[in-house]
Amino acid sequence: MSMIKAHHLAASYGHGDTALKVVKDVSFEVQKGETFGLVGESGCGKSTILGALAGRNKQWTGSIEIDGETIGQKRTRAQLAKQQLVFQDPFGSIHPRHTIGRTLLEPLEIHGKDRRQERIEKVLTDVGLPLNFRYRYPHQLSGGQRQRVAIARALILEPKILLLDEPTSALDVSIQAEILNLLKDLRQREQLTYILVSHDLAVVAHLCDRVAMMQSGGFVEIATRQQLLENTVEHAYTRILMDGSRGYVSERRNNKGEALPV
Amino acid sequence: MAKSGTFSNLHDWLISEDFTSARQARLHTVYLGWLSLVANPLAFAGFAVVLLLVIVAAFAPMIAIHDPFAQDFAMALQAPSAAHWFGTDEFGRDVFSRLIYGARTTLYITILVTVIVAPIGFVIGATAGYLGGWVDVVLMRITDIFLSFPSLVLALAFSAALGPGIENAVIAIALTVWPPIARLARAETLTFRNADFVIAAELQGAGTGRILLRHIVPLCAPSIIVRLTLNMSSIILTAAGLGFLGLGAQPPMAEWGAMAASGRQYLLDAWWLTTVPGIAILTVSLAFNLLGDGLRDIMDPRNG
Amino acid sequence: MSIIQTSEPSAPRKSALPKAAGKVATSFVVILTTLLGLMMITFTVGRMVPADPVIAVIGDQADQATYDRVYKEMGLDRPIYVQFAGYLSDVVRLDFGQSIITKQPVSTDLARVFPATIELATLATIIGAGLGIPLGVIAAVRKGTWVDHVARVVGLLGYSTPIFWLGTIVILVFYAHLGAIPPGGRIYLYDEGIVQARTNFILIDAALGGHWDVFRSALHHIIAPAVILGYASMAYLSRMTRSFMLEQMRQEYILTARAKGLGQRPIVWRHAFRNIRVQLLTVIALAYCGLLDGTVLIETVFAWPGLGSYLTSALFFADMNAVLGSVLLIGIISIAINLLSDIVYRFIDPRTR
Amino acid sequence: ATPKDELVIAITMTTMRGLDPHEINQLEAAEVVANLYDRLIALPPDNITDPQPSLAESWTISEDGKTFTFKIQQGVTFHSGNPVTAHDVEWSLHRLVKLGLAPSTDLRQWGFSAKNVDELIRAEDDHTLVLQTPEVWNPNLILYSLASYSTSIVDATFLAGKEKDGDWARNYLQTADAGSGPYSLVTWRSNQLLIADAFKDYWKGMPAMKRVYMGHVPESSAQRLQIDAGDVDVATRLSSTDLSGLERDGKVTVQKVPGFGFYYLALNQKDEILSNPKVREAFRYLIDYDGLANSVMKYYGTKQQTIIPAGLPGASDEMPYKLDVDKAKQLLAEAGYPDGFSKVYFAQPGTPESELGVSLQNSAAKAGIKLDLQIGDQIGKFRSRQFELFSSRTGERLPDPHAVLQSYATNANNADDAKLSGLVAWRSAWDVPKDIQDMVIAAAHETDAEKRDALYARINETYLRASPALVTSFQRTDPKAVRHEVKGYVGHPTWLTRWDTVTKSE
Amino acid sequence: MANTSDTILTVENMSVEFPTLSGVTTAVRDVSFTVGREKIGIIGESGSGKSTTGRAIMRLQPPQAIVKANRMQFEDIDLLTASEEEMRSIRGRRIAMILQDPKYSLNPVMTVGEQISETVILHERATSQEARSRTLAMLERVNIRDPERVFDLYPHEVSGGMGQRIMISMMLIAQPSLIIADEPTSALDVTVRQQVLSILDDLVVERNIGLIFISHDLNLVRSFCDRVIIMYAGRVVETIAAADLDQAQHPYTRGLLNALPSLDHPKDRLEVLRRDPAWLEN
Ligand SMILES: Nc1ncnc2c1ncn2[C@@H]1O[C@H](COP(=O)(O)OP(=O)(O)OP(=O)(O)O)[C@@H](O)[C@H]1O
Ligand SMILES: Nc1ncnc2c1ncn2[C@@H]1O[C@H](COP(=O)(O)OP(=O)(O)OP(=O)(O)O)[C@@H](O)[C@H]1O
Ligand SMILES: [Mg+2]
Ligand SMILES: [Mg+2]
Ligand code: NI
Repeated sequence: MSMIKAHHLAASYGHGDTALKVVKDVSFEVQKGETFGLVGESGCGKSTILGALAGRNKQWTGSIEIDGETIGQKRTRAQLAKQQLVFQDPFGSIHPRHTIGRTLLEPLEIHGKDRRQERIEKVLTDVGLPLNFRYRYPHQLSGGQRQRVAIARALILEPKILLLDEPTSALDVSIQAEILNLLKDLRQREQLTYILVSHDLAVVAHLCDRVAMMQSGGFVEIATRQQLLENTVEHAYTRILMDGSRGYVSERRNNKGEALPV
Repeated sequence: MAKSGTFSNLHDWLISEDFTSARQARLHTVYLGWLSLVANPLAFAGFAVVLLLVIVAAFAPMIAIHDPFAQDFAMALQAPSAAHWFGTDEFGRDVFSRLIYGARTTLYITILVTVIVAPIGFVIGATAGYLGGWVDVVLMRITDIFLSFPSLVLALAFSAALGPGIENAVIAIALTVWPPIARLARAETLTFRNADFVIAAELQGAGTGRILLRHIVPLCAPSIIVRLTLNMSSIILTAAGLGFLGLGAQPPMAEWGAMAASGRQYLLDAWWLTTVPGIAILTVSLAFNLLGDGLRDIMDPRNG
Repeated sequence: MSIIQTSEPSAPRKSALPKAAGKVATSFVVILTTLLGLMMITFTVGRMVPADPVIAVIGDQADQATYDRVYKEMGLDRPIYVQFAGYLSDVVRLDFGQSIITKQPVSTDLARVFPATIELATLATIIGAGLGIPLGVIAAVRKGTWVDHVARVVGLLGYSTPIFWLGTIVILVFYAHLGAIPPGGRIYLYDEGIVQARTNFILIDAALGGHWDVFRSALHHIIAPAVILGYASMAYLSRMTRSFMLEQMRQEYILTARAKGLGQRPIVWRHAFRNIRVQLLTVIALAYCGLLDGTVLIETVFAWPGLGSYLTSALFFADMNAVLGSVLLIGIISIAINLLSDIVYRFIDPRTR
Repeated sequence: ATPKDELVIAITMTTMRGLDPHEINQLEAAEVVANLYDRLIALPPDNITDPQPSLAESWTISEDGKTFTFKIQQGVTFHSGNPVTAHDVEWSLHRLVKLGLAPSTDLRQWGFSAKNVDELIRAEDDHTLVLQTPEVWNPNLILYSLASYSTSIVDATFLAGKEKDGDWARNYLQTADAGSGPYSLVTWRSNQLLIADAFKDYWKGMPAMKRVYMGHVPESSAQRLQIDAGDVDVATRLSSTDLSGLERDGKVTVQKVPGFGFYYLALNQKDEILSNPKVREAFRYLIDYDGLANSVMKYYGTKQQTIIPAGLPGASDEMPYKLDVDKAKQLLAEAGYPDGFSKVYFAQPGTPESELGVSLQNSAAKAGIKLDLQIGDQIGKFRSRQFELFSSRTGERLPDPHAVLQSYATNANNADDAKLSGLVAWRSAWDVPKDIQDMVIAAAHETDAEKRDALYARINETYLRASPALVTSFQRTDPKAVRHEVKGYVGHPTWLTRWDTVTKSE
Repeated sequence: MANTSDTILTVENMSVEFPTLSGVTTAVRDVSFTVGREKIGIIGESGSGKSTTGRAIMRLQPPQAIVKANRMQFEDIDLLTASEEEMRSIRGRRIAMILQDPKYSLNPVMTVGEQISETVILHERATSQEARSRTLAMLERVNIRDPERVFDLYPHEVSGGMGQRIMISMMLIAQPSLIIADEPTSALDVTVRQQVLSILDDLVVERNIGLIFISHDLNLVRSFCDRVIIMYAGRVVETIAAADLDQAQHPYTRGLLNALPSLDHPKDRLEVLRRDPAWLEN
């Protein structure tokens, strides 16, 4: 059963002659419980796709189906609650003047949920934060802790899908590991479906079942995890990305001259 | 300095970041603000003067040593003396007492204008900034029209039109003060409009009103409060300017600007009539400026 | 890698022309609506003023028949929108009507009084910017030192001083007690009528006509009000300069410049200051418009025959044409100044080119 | 310091609106017009009730008192060089009446109108002008009127060229002169300055002051500083305090030029409370006559509680009222308002009117009357009877009791639509007792001086007892501070202060 | 391995302290290392004091910071006692610094060419003509194709990768013997990063100079540098040859390595770093 189905999805910014088509005709399906990766260089349209799925970006064409339900440009609250976005920057994604408790309470109020304190306590425990953190302000938290709060906020509405936009790229490796582990645990426990954007293929390979390589708004290849690990990807661009995530490749050592293949 | 036990306990409780309740978290922030205010001598001086103004205004009848309205031509234009600390005016009224009562007028105008202007400015600015599009265009056009008048000219025109009187002066001043607040609110809103936490709230289904009130207000509040505090100084100056031109407060009400203005007629024989209210205006206006400037450092570190 | 080798600046440049034309068109519409709004406000204000314009013309003791006739003559019997429309169509033909007080066409009056204000405001801005900007820069560079504190107090004092009061005290001290400055006005009364009015800028006219004694007298007269206004504007400009400079000095590129081995002076002036020029320009433009405010009061105190006093007396005596004309002029000037600063802004900031 | 052969006068110009002698209605402009133009007759400032020849070298009055024949001086020229003839006089007086603006009252009150003036005022030849009055009036009233600034003689030939759309050159004359007076206008910049040069062909000889400057110095303290420093020679808008100060310093003489007008408080008689005679009476006890007289009003007025100005026939120095709050309270109680009441009170801006207002507000408060004082230009509301209390001052320009009485004591029709808005009695909606009105009319027609005096004495008495709606407290004086070295600048009670008599010593 | 005979920089027991409202924070504590004609990497978590170390060497620490050390010797110069005047002549000419994000570290209102030639004019008293030709040559050296055109561009008109190359040319034009690069590529895409690094690599090797490369990317440092300094909470916990990183001894270094997801050695769960207070005791 597929949780997300995007068909001929295209998205753009701006109007009239300043309009910019950023995502050009991509189609993909994500199964329930699966993690789908999106990689590609900066500006290729990864966040835009997530935006379209989450309901943030309303200028898209094609069709989107979530949890069997076809989604339009305008969404109901219930539809919005089905998927939640986790942002890259843990410093910018939490309201700086709300306590953590307040931040977590907000979605409950919007959706008129009951048992609010109970839910907050549960979700804090789920993401591994002490309960008295709810009285703290974001500036009193480390980056990793904030990212946990961001995940908690996304989880509190009990969504089926988490859309993760580079959730660890602002974090140190040691903390990245904690978050990646947390995401793995949650996926298992809550039966969640993920779409993960990253530019680190190692991270993608760690978490994802399948990954789409993007270049200037389109998919150039969709590889399985197996392919990545076995280094059997086909597209040249994917190879560059793979080399990149292994570190620096000295050209002098390779003695190949200055230009790298594109 | 040795603190008594309870005080140092309270201090520790307030300063601790290990909160056990939301109330403690709030008090903590307030207390930190207070500490930084105390640590900033200029701002604290401003705060002290403002506090003094409030106290003087509240207890005017007890502080004033004479009836501020009692006329006695026999006592007109007396130089400062033990009986009349700041002398008497052309009607023989005690300038010190009038000054004390003038604090009420000043505070009344300042507060009333601020109370009118803050919500209007915020709502217009934040709505324009948040909604964008034609709403933004229309609202900002109106704001710009008001902004394209120098503010005193506009206040002058309106209070001339509405007629003299303190309420009219308040309206006239309010009309000139809201546009910069709206602009500020809009600019602030724009910087937060696309912040991730606002988008997160939107994606969870929060409506416009909720986002403006719950998310944007707390963020704009510091800079708007700072601006309002600084504005109080210019409100005082504008009110005084209107009083000076014969608009604003009407006799026998004591208003510093009007006092300074009418004192100008007696400048050469009774320097205190103009000088004393002038210094009062200067002091209070400076105090609000110092306070606002300090608050900016405390609440809005971006503007260094 | 070719994606990176070529940068994209040439692309937007091609379409710059039609875009610019569109921009001009929109800003034209914007200005027009602003002006219209401006006139609507002033017109309404004018109609609300309690003083009776007819009495301003005929005087207190005239009888009713006279009153009624003049009322009609002034067109006050027509519906208000007709009056407004009539006024608009006159204004479009650059006819602001006649002033009740001066019995001159308002445009003639404005041509006479406005230069006096411009002269004052310009000199004040020169004083204010000339002192305020360096002061602000120094305060920012020496942040936290005594220079900074002095600059801050001087600046805040400038913000906080009631300008009319300062003017009064200055006259009391410097004219009455010290005799160091003249009492007010642009020149001594008995120097009037010597210089031929060409531009109505008395300094320029006197210089053109070679009347150096009048020139000196005029200079002598303008100094006190200009310095007082200049002080207010200096206060503002130095505060703004300081905060702009502080913000720039925090930027990474300043670290780069220091890493290059640049000394303090080139870092401050060549790097940081260059970055605030644009903002400063906007602020100076604002300060200049703000000075038009200050002139209302300072002109009253120093009996300066400029736009400020013209407007005030027009307001108090229900001289509607004069009020509308001068407010419109002030509005146009501040729109023009802002537009100008916008244009220069585009010109000097490479990022907006 | 000012040049030796030039006169510098500091004034307040805000109310100076144009210089057309047939249109203006204001003291400062009148002083200018007085010097730009001449009139048939002159009233010497020191003997104001004694008409002297000016452009008219002589005149005769017919037996029936209705026909006045004036001989016009020969050899007098206008500034344009045109000779002054009877036709100019005829044209000027017709112009005054036909324009019908405020000052035209000076002739129209005697029955002249646009319809009859062509017939009643005629030039017989170049040097003879005949003027007939529709009714018999005391002849002095007519002669005084012909000495008023409003009957200034303008240059008809010259103005013919300046006429546009039959406007009697009104537009032109606002800012220019066409007179034969000792000075010709060089520049007038509203609210700034006025320059007039001596007319070298003036028929009395060229004035000593080659040039006169009038500067707009609105601040009393500035005027004081400037006259003190010698930057101006004459200052006319000083506060009483500054005048005292100047007098003390001894560099100037202060003239208290008497005027024929009053500082008054008008109580709207359409108001139920204010129309109660006891309430009206109470207000007379609420003015701090003595306090004001020694301070604010020291130079601006002399105490006068009766209606005929001091120095005129029938005037009395009776002062029955003084500040007496208890008495006022008692009167209010008798009237049925023991707890007082609240009213809106309009006072004119500027010194001393605003101070008078503040003072009254204060003493009224003591008697329980709460006055919401609004200082501002509210004349329009007063004219249209939309006020409760109003105070200001009047300035009548004929040195005759009739001028004041007509405005303060006649009101032929008290209806709203009668619109006799030239009269302060009508504006206050005060239905003046019939006997007073009759006496006023009779006195104006009376040609016998003694009978007239007696009549005025009676009017004065009756008026006082009528507890009038117009509370007069001070008779207006206009102070002028003149530096000692300036001689011959003599303030004129009917606003016709001349500059051609001025010389400077040292 | 580094040739110790060719030491450019020696730092002994350097500490950097920041006085704050709540007492003194020690951002860097007793750090010692040497730099030869080699590429030395500094890694560590955010806030571990990497940038502070780099800036302290150039004496570009924030004004309130207090730098203490037993010895800080750069070639013939004692950095501890050098006057500000001397430091200025060293900065940019003998020690250069490349910052993280070209978007912010170039002056937005000066042309690229102006900013590069400024260095030459400053340090070598070159005429503007000479400076221009030197600049053009340098731009060419960092693989910019059309230097004439790029010379007159403003920073916002160039891409990130190009900006970083401009930054490199600006810093290397005066031929310094030591370069401090503070995360020079972390704002860049993987693909661009490779290219910028290879240019930097070439220049360092070609001119035989020292490079301090600050980064928190373990894989990058491992493959790019010769030697690695590992910092934790302001302290150097370990210094090791890049090739031997996998054999690192310190539990912190090991922890970091194990926390890293890897394409070559996939793990189901990542190991989480367990911090030991004992690491804070030197
Ligand atoms: N609000 C917007 N308005 C206009 N253009 C936009 C907007 N947001 C993004 N873009 C443009 O759309 C393109 C794709 O942006 P997007 O954020 O989806 O890229 P990304 O793949 O997420 O990049 P990164 O890795 O840097 O996050 C970019 O060229 C960007 O400039
Ligand atoms: N101006 C300052 N005032 C006070 N403390 C500072 C200041 N600058 C840096 N610090 C402190 O010094 C420590 C080291 O900071 P530094 O910037 O050197 O870390 P870093 O290793 O470069 O981190 P990153 O990887 O995030 O760049 C931090 O704990 C920081 O809080
Ligand atoms: Mg993105
Ligand atoms: Mg760093
Ligand atoms: Ni298809």
